[in-house]
Amino acid sequence: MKRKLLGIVPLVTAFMFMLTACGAPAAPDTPPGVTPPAGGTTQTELMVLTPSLAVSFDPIQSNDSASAEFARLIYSTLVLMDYDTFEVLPGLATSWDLPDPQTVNMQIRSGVTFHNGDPLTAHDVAFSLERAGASVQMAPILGMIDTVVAHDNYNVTIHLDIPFVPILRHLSHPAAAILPMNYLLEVGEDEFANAPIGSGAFMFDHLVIGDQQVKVRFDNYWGNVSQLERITFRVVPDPSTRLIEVSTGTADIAMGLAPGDLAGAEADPNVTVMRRPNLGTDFIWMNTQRPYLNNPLVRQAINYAFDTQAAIDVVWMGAGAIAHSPVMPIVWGFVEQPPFETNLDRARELLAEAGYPDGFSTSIWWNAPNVQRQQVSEMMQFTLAQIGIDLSIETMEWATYLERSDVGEHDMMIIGWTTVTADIDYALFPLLHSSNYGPPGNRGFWSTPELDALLEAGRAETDDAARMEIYAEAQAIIRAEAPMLVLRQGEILMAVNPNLRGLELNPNLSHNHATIWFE
Amino acid sequence: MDEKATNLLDVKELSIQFFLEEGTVHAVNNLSFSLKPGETIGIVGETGAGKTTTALGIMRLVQSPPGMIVSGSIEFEGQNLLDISEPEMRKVRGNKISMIFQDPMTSLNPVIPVIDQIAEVIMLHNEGTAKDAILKAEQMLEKVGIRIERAREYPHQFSGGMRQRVVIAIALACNPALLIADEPTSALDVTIQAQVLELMKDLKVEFNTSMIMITHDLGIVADICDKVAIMYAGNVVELADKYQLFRNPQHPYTIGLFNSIPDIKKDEETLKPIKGLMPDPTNLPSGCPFHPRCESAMPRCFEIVPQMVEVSQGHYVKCLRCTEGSAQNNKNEGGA
Amino acid sequence: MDNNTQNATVPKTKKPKKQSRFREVWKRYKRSPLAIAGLFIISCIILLALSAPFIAPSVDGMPGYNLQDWGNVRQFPSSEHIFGTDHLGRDVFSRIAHGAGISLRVGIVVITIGITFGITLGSIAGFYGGYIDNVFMRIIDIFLAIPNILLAIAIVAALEPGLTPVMIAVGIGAIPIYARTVRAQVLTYREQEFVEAARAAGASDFRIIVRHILPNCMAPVIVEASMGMAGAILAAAGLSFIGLGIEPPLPEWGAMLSEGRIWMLAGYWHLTVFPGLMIALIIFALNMIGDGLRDALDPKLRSGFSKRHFERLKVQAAQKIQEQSQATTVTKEGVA
Amino acid sequence: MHKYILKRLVMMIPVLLGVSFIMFTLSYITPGDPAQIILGEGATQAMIDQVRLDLGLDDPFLVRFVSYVAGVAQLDFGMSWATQRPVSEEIFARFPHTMRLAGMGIALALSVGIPLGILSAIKQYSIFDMGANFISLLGVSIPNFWLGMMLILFFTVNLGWLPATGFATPIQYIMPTIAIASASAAVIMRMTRSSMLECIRQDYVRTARAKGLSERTVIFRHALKNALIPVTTTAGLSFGFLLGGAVLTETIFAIPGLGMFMVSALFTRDWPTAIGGVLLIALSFSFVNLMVDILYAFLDPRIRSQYQ
Repeated sequence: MKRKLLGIVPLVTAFMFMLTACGAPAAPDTPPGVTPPAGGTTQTELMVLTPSLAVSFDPIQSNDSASAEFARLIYSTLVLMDYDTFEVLPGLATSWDLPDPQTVNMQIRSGVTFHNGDPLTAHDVAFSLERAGASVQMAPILGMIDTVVAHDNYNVTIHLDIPFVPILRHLSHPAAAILPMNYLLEVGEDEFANAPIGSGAFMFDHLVIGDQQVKVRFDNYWGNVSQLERITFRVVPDPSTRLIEVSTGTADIAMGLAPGDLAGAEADPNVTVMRRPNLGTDFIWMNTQRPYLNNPLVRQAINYAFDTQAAIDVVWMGAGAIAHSPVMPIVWGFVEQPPFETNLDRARELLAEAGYPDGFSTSIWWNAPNVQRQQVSEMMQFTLAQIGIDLSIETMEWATYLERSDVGEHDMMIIGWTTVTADIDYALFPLLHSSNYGPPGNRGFWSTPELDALLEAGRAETDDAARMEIYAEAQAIIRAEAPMLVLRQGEILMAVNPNLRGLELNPNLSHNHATIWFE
Repeated sequence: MDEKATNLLDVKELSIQFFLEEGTVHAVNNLSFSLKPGETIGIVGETGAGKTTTALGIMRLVQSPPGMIVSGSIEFEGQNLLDISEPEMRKVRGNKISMIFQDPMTSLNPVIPVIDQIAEVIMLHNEGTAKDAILKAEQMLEKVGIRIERAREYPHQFSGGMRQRVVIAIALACNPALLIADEPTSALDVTIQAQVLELMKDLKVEFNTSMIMITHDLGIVADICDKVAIMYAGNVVELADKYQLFRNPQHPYTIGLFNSIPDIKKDEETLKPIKGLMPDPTNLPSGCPFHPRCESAMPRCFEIVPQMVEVSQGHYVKCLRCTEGSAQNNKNEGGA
Repeated sequence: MDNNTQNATVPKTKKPKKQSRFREVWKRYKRSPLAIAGLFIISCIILLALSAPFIAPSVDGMPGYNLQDWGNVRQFPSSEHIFGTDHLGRDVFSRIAHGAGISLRVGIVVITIGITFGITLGSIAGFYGGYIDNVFMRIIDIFLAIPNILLAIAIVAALEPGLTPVMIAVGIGAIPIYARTVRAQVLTYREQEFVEAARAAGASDFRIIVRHILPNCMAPVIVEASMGMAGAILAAAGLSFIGLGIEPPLPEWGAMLSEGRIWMLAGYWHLTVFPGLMIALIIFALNMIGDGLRDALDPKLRSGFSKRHFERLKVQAAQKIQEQSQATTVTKEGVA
Repeated sequence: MHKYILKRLVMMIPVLLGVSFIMFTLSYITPGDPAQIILGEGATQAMIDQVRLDLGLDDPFLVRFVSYVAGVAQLDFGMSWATQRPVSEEIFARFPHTMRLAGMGIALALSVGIPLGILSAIKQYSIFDMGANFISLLGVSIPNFWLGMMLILFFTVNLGWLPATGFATPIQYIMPTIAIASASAAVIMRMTRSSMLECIRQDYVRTARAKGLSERTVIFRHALKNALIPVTTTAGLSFGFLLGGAVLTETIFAIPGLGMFMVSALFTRDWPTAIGGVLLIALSFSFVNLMVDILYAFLDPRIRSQYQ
């Protein structure tokens, strides 16, 4: 989870990019319900405005969402995911099987070439995956890959360190992109990151550092060749100005619309607003090893006190949806939990029951310059004052935020998480397993042996129904212990040119621009 | 009346005031004097007596705001300079009347080569090309004793005396009828002073220029002037032929001035400086402005402003005691 | 020096009595309408800061600037909320009122840091000179080579976001300017007679600096301080604006601007217009006070009085002259 | 003159050393582990130790500083902690935007400030003078970031005339240039006015008038040339101010320049980038000051002969 260069301007969508392990390309085939015209598109160049450019073009160097989005167009992965059904679809691999939870056999598509004309083979796959598996940055996603053996040009076997059933979904992550082994070894890693070559729908053209990055169509792409010839990503850090540029016609897509601009954008005839609930969530960790917050009754009281719907309305202008669990409804394994209905009296009762009828003092952290988190802190301060809790607000920047919360110096902190793999394991294991205290994700420092056991069993269970049961039990425990206050399920907000067609929003925040055409 | 016709310059009842926040400064009050062609008048007075303001008044260069010529007339070659338009006045300045300022260190533009500063005034008032003007300027430089090789140098490369020579060259470049020299040597070393004065005297004769020599140095007056006007608090208090004045000063202030000059032949004890200070020009005393410092002041001096009286042929004095007969005047005769 | 106004009048220098000096400065200060306006605006802002707890009192321990009303967010100005409400439904006017105190505090803390260290370093460097001074000037050069705002951002980055680090950072950034001003002043005073006298009387260096030199250096420091306070508030607002000085829920004006900015393009102009206006107003007022103080403390640099004032004086003078001339005619007749 | 320039260039070295020392010290006292910053969230202790070793983060302060300076001497500013790309590449890619913004800002400030300053000096005490003075006070007082926002509010949101962001086409230059230049224009105007007033009162101006020159010639040939000398210093200082002001202006108008980049670098504590950027700005500021001094010599023969 790499921090993002946030820019100075409070980015409204910062939460989306903060804790985002990014997604895989959707199926290269034409998305359902969209048919490009026979005569082709009226516009062949696409201008995308983004809060920031890819941090690195090497898919394993950085897992910010801009890098992932770049990687998705330039490279290909073995498998793809359908984000409506969360089914794993063939990509470079045409078929696969899992003889046991620690092994995957795959057959590689033939006739695929890289942008430089080299054929893509199983040796490239073995090289790329082993490299990704050893990557420090990608350890949470692909670190379980132990060795990869290429049997011939088109057959590989992936061996894992641990039993890990969700591996296929993880392989759809762009970090698992297949790179041209010979080219990379020849030019070295640094040069590869400057002039990347992949087998994706677009080829890297050029970069203007800090400003824009241009890709051109790859005509020998193994999937459907895009109708677009050129895709430019340009940096405009301020969300409102991104919107204005789309409205005035100088750009086609404004990524990450500011909630504050939502109403205006929806009323603007020159702009189409696209929305879709995503796999991200915003929540408040309550450090369960700190005084007061170590009491589950207190944590429940705070959950009852805070009006999350008001927060969604005031802070996010209604974008997103109420969520009662860190597991988003669209994630595989989700089981609905009873909500904490906002009720100050109930909160006071619980506090009294916990032994703090007169409240106490505690603190909440937020990271500048994330304005949404700032606003939530202020609302929380205002709310808790009403049940006698004196909440102080502490501001710090991202690196310190992580560093100090890694060692549990915080009481409460606001953070986000995106379950990019759309599998419940990735939603719960990093956040709530006791082996992941601190840096890997468990900043609530809460866990019980029973939850640990359930989470370990869940990732090794090959039978879907049995797996589902394990996770239902886990989610019930989390609801009862309330180590976190879930603020909402995130929502993708994007302003696009009204003539733009064929863009399917991906809940993991990385969208496939190759399928776009213009009417 | 005949006399008037032959005058080059006739200043009458000139009053100049400055309107400052501290109050109105009466810098020059009802000042009158005249000058014939080729004649040199010395204007003598303490610092703040209004000498420079008078000179600037004649040039119509009193800074406004805050200064203003409030009344009077300045007739030059039969024309009242206060009536003509500014463009017409510009044709007079530097051409018919030019001025030499006190401090040569600051009166030249530091960023323009000296030759250009001379040529500029020639170009302005004469027909001819820039080349002609430069040539003429070089002649002027030679005349004031500066080698032509130094023509393109800047003022800071010259000494004070040399700079004043350049200023003189500028002033005389257009052969003016009247030259106003405002303490032209007071900022210079004594030896240089003598050289510059000598140069001015020579050039004055050569160009047949009338001159107003403003100074506080009676020695210079004796050396160079034909007539003398003594100024006090914006007034001419005594105006006479040089010899008359030196021989027979009338006004108590003039007498005081002479007394404050050390005379090597006389005993030191006879040195009698004038007591007190120049009055605050924003708040001049009533009656005769000199009365607070005047040793022979009478009660009437506190009330009545004295008028100019001709005590003898061409010798004018502004003192109540002089208006009341010559008997009293004679008393002071020995004092001179 | 030979300015014709100064030639005509030498304003009297009064004895440096403390009371009269203050009165004199005030007399000159109040002549500038802009300076008076500046003082008036600052007084209003101070009054606003003092009355904030009454304008917007706290409710149930929640300060008046943080009374949220989630059902009533981003209301445009109305009779109920004259500046509207912000994104959390808080009254913008209440926040601005409470913010006044913060801005004033920021300004005061920053100049206190700047002046304390600036005076100490500047007077040491200026007084001892030589090697110390050389080193000091080189360090100042280094600091001045980094644009102030970048230096401040770097310092805040090394600390933590928040109002206190911002004040420290801006204060550190201000030190070189004060130090340089003080040094230049001390340099001019350290060789003067009164310092020599004090030294001869056996005063210690510390005593000489503190008792004899510094009091004489204060005029430019005071001017620098009022301008510097404006600069400090501006810099702090800038840092808050980019998110470094934000300490929610404190209503610092720069922070309010930053929080309101995301609503600007959605048309909620009141969230950016009012805090920005207040920042501009306080800086404007402080600059006007600084200008006025500079003119009042140093009449040489006076930016001048109004044309109207000049015209009025002119009219008065004209009347006076008329009266005088009538009076003289009368006396003349009387004498005759 | 050449010798002087060379001497001045050499004199820049200690200043730049000092700047890097200050910035390096700030980076050193910053709490937080650079390795953590480089690796981001999720780094294990082993990974952190490896990075610390690779970057020599456990070396003493002076050793690190000296090796940094040695690198800078070869134009190697190190690697960005955020992007893992060479800092020099990152900052030089963005620097032209900042220079263009500051350059256009100073051009506008001079072309507005000097004529207004002259006019209000020669019309001292007039309504125009008072108005210009008042406006210049406003110019100094209005925060440029707020002015930028108000310009956007008016010209983009209300009127829809100008694009809110970018700095590529002439129409995009308008608002950022105005926003960044306003304060400098005001400062330059005030300086020109007071310097002009000072010069108008000088004896040589009176000499020029006594020559019978027209007021226009007196002002433009005699007073202005002298009056501009102190204005060049102000302009040089303003340029430094503009380089700093670029930070906020670039933010508001989304100009991909060095200022905005450095702020985000400092926000993320990407110190190598921040130090490199500050050094580059300090260097260009020093260069501008050197140029101002050379211009000084060009304008003022007294200074010129000092150098010779």
